[in-house]
Amino acid sequence: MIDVFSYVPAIVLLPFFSFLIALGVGKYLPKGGAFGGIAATAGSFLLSLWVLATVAGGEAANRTLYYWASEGGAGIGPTDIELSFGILIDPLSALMLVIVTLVALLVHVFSLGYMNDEGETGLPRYYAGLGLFTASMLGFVVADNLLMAFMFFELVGLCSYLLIGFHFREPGPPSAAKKAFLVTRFGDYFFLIGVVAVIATFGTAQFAGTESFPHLAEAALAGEGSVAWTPAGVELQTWLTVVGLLVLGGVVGKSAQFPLHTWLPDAMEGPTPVSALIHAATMVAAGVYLVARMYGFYALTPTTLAVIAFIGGFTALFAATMGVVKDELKQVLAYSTISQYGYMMLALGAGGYVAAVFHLTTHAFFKALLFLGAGAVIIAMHHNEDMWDMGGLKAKMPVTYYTFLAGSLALAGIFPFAGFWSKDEILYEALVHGLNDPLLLGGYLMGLLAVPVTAFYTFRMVFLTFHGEARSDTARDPEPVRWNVKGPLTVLGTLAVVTGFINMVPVQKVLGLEGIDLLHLWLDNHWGGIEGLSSHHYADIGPYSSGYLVGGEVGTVLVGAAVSLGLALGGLLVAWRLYNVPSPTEHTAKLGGIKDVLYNNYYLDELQVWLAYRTEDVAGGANTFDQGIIDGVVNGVSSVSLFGGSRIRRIQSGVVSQYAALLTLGLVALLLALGLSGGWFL
Amino acid sequence: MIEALIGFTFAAALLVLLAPDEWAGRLAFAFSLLPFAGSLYLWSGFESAGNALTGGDIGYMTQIEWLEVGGRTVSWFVGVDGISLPLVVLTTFLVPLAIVSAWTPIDSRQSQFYGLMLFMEANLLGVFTALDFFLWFVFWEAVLVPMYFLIGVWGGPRRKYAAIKFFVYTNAASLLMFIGFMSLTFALGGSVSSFALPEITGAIADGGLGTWFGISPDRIAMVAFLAMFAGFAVKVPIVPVHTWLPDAHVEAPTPVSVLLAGVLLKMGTYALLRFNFTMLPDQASALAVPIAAIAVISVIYGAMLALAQKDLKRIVAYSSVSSMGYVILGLVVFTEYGVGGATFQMVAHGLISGLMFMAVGVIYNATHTRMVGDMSGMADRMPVAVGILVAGAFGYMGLPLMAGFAGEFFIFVGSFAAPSLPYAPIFTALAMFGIVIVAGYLLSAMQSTLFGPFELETDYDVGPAPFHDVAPLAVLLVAIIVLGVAPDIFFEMIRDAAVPVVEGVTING
Amino acid sequence: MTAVASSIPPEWYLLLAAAVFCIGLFGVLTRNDALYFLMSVELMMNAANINFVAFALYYGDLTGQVFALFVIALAAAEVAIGIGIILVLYRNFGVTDVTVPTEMRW
Amino acid sequence: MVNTLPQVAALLPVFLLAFTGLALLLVDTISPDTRSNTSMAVVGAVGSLAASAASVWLVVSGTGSPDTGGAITLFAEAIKVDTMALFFSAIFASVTALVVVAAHDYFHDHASPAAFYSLTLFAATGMALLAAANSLAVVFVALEMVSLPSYVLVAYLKRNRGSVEAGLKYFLVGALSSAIFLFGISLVYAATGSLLFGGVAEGIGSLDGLAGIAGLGIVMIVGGVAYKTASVPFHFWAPEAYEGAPAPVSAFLSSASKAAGFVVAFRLFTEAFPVGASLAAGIDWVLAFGVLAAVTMTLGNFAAAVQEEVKRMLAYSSIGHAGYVLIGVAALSAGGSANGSVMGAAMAHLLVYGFMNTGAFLFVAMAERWGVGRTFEDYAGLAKRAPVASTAMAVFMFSLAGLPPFAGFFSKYFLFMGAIDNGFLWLAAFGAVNSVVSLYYYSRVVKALFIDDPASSSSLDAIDVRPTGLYAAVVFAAVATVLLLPGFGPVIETAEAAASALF
Repeated sequence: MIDVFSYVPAIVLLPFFSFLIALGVGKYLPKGGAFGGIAATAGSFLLSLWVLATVAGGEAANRTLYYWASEGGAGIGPTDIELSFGILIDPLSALMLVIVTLVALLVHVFSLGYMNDEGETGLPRYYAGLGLFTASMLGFVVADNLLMAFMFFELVGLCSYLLIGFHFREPGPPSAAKKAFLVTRFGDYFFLIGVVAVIATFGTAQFAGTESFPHLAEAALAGEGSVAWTPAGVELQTWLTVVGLLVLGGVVGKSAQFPLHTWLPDAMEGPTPVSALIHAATMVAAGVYLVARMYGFYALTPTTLAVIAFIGGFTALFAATMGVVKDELKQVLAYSTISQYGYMMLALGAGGYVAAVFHLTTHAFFKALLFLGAGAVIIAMHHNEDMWDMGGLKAKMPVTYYTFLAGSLALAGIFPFAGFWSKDEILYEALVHGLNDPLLLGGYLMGLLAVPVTAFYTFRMVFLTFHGEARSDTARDPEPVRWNVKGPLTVLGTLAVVTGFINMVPVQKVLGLEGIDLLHLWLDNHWGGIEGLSSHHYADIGPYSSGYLVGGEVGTVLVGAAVSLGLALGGLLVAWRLYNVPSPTEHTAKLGGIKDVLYNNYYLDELQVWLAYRTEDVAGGANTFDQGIIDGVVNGVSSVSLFGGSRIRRIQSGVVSQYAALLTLGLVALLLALGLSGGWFL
Repeated sequence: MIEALIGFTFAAALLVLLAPDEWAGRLAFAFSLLPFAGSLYLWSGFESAGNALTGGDIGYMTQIEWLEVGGRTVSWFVGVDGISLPLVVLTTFLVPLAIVSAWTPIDSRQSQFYGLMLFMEANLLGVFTALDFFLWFVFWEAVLVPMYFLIGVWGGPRRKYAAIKFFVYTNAASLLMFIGFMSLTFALGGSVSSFALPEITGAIADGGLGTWFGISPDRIAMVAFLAMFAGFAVKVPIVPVHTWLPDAHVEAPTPVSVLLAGVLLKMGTYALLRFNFTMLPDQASALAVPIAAIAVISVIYGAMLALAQKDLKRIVAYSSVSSMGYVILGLVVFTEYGVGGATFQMVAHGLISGLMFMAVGVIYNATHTRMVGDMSGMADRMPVAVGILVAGAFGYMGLPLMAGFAGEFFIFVGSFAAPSLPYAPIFTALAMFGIVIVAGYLLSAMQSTLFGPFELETDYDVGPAPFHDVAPLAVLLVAIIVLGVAPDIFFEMIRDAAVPVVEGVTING
Repeated sequence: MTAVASSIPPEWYLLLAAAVFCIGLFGVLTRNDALYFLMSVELMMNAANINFVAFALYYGDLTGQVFALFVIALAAAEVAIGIGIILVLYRNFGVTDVTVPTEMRW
Repeated sequence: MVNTLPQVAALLPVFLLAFTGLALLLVDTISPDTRSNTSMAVVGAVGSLAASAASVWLVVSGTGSPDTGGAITLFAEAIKVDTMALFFSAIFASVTALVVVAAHDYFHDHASPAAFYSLTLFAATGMALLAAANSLAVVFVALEMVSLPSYVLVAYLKRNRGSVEAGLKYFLVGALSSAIFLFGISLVYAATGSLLFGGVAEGIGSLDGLAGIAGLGIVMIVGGVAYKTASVPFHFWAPEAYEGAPAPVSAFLSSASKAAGFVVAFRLFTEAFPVGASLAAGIDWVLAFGVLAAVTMTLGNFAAAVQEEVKRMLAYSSIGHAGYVLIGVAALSAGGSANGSVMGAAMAHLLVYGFMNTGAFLFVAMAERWGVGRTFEDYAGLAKRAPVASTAMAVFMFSLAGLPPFAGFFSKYFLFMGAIDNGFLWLAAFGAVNSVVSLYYYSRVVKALFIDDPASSSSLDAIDVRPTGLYAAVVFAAVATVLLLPGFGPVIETAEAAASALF
């Protein structure tokens, strides 16, 4: 029986090869190397499916493949560290592999329609970027230790830079790319400290196994072991919390959580398929995935969990409110992404490990769908993204409309679409755990408040785009899209409908049907996995206990579901009333002053720009200081010496009798000095 | 073997000097390949075993007495260990590339230019292999002379000022260092009979320092340490004695900047490691906190200065100051990863800064300006060169799987939990913030020069760069990535040589 | 004669010599004319001669006296050359004032 | 084999020089026509080279060195030939050779070059004699033998106001100084009752109440030495003399004559006034020299840094170097372990200096021969038209600045090293600071030659001839300056041995 896990590296390498090919000989290939990318991602996808199947067959892998820097040493400072690359294949990463490869594949296909058919230039560069992006993300997914994870995490950032800035000849994209990289780099700064701290503290960065750092931390906290090092005078618990928060920095950056979310809306400057990739499967997902990956560590530190939950809940609501007033299709989607990942963070913080992964999955599909749908619309609208120029596209592009609608329903969390199940479970987890934890409860309430807002802006978008009458000539006569656009949309549309059914917890709880909450079982190593990486284990070490409202568990489930669904429908209806009319008008004026605040994203960009300028001022000051004072001293020394020289040379007056006098004086002075010191004149 | 390497390089320098201008460049390139091959040969046959100064065995050692002065022998004493060999390879690797990168910009007195380049290479090899103080000092000082001409003759508008400043400033530093080291030697009195560095190191380690003209051994050691540290700090350079560097870099022609940043700065850190941190480890660890503070200041302050620059070369120059700060931090923490990482970072930064200066040079060749404001959208006209420049910039930002990340990461790992440095985590975290600022200024500079619509203040028509301009860049980039993916090809031997240094500190036992 | 000479305590000779030397030095410092300068230098040399002769007597060996003769000869030679230089000085500058030629200074 | 020779053979260099001088007079009387210039030059060169070869040979064969029966004393101990004497006569002779060869081109259109050669040779004879003096009497006579021809040589261009002014100043200051020197000798004689170094040393050992007189005398002698070595405060003649004199003469004075002054100092202050005895008697001439050294090098270097004319810059730089070499005497200490090495280093530096400084002045001579101006600006871009000579000049400049790979590097650093070894850190520090300054103005010359562009395209047309002799001399000096770095071993070891023999 062949060992599938030995092919896991190929999953990562195939897209990497497509990157090399596209970069090297792309311009000689048809479609600028697109087919290479499609083939590679398809290959990776099939391999991932195979891996998934194997994992379902009860196997898992945690292997070190390559030592980056050899072990061993003097035993001074951190030593015997294993800095290595390896693969960790368990239910979680297997699932993620499938998601990433699938979305990447569809995006590649879609790009044929979006880039090639639109006659873009620089396609080899584009497909090279996609390939590298996919490869980096896959490398991150299979990483078996934190250092490797960090490395590919950073590479993902690089690729986002390259792809967001794809249209480098225009002023906007390069700036957006810079912002994306810088903001996430700022987060990664803390992440890197975290990595170093983990290695220094535990001497290892492994995720899984008895020698893994979550395991060591758990043992140390339980008093059954000790860590290699902690800073002098810091409690272990405190230190672990600090480390957790440091790593969280990277997560907040990449997953665009408050306050490092500002890069994401700008990132819409990139080509739409890239946006789909970034938002659904790769970059933004990376953050959440990281927390899930090392959940065994976070579960040990309640403070960190609470922070995660609160950030998540807040971001969910906060971003949703901003989505309400945007006029551009992709902008709305961007804010919805931020908000949705807020939900996932809330889930993780609330101990809803499975719920988070569930939402990660569903969201990957319906958000990819929405972006690709938006892409289709943009093709049709000749790259005009303003929703106020659209309208009435429903009739002209049915496939796009119905798939897009499915995605929207999922996003809004309408029964029975995928989003409903996952979002509902998140809220449920937050509720039951939050009843004993006020901070968490706050997160829950914010999450709950975000539900109607989400539904509202989602359908505002749908109605403005597809319903009513066409508000511009292009909308009246949109450009048709081809199979390579419709195909991916159909696939994703289906998924957006059905994905929810893999984890119908409410049904299971209410009807008591065992075994239909597949994802729970899956992540609980029901079909096998790796010791210590199961949701149950996380629940055991986690700080939370469940509390129930009226009617115990079932009651709480029903109440929670009812409330969130009701709110969602409420939001939907408002949007219907306001915008599902032949010629809708802006109602933002009703918001009064808040409108400007929302339009300007709570002035957070302004704040960051202000910070950037202040930094430049400081730099300028430092420069003046350097040129003036420090270098001034250096040059001062020389000019002083030269001045001294020009004074000294004046002694040489040219008059010989003065020489005689000076000479005599000098001699006499010497005589006196030595005479007095030697006591000759006594 | 080593003397053959150095001797050949000197001979090559002479030949090129006499060669006609039109093919001096090609000839120099051909010649410079042999030292590279030679260093590869050294590398292939090298068995790393400990540190040359602390009694580890020395690769390819030769020791011939040269002359005797004041009862102590000065000898031709060369050899390599895990610390010096990578730097030798780096030098011989960079010089051919630098020579090729000179083909375009250097259009006058070529034979003299390439002759001096090779002459400098020979001396650099001497600096990294010499194990006798006077021999080492001869090479150390002799590097200044070709550099003076290379900046002064082929440099930019303010080249004369820059050349003299570099010349006088660094020479003053070496004199200070000389006095410090000499008093140390004489305080050893009869316990040493030569200026061989291993012998002196051993004697100091065995407490050979005696009272000298009424000064207690500890004080002498401390004074000597400070004098030498100050002396080498100029060469590194460390804030606040760094101001010669930007001027020198801005005025120097591209290939010279490449060697200046790539190798000459490493002379300073190499000497710091060899003299201050290997010979006087306890003084070093006694001063750990101030030195670490200086290192952190160098990192942040240098980065802030780079942020304020408008001249691409100045940006890279100041960021070199910043990067060297990491090296100092790595050295002072006296951990295996710290010292090893610092040495690794020397090589890594040598490659990356070389690449950056070369790439900026390629753009300058086409546009004849380096001012950020004068151009934009260069990517449109010279895609390949710009592509490599972008890659190099990310390498400079410490992108994983490129050499820079390896060096910095090792240093951080080594310094974060260093037992010998109080508040090590704080210092490390502060220093690490450099990776954010560096991203800040490099990305901004790239955005405004490389991207956006193509505009150029100077009226030159810019086309794709010629092959022999781009080829060295590509080679460097490959080297950087290889070193980033497999740092062990150097790091293993470096660690071998670094461990004895680390164990030299008393508190490390 | 020798008795008289030797009956005088050596300090006196020293004082005499010192006095003559200082007179000469005074002349050198005050007079700007080359010839005066030359003469004053002669005085200073002869002051030395006094010492030599006197202490040769005092120690009773002839070295000093013989050396004095050498000195006289050398002084003469020096004067000869001095005169020569003063001549060309006069030819080029038209004066014998040593403070006049100041073309080279600083 | 040396022992089979008559003892007098040890004075071979002196005799050779003297005979050459006389022979030159003869040649001049035989063929007083214009071609005599060449023949003179040849004779002079041959003679001085022979002398130099003789000294080297004698050193190698170990004449006068401790391991062959110690120094050879002649003429009632008035003369004493040892390794140091021969070492220095080698310096004098080789410098003389260089100067003579160079002079051939320099005086190509001079009315009567004959006297120049003989005078130079006689001066050289005096120096060689000085190196072997063992009695204050001989010292004074030999010193005058050096000075009197030098006065004439400086004023040799009779119709050149600069030359004459220089000669006058040199003469006046010289006369005054030698008078002071002589009076100092007389006082020492008065205090110790002997003119022989040995006797003086004994006398110093047993001064009863005469310490004051001896002290006065010694300080005055220090003055005399300071004059010959152009050290503060007796340096005033130097800038003018070097600037005004014909360049070959400047070379001769600044190298050979200075070395002569130092050889006197080394002898007197080791054999006549030993450190220990003098300090015991309360005569701290070490301090005196220390002060002089510090002041001299500072004044020389700082003044040199701000000159406009290359020749005058070199004049000041040679004052600065006098300061360095004075360390050789100033860093002595009673029973100091490194006395030998520091003084040896000083000697070695003088040897190297003899080549590099002479070479530098000879390059100036070449520039004067070409008729390009005297200032730094006038030298701009010379390398384009005269690469070889300019490279040689660069070698001299860097070597004077003490940079490898040139001999000046070792000699200077060993000097500092010796000072540090003897505990005179402060002197070494002074030296260090000053050599940084010197670096600045020496590199100014190189900058002018290689980096600066000529003032005008026609400004270099003056370089129309290739004076063979000057070229030969300059290139030879440059080669020597370079080769002395790898070959520094024998030099420093001989010098140290010679110096150590004095303690």
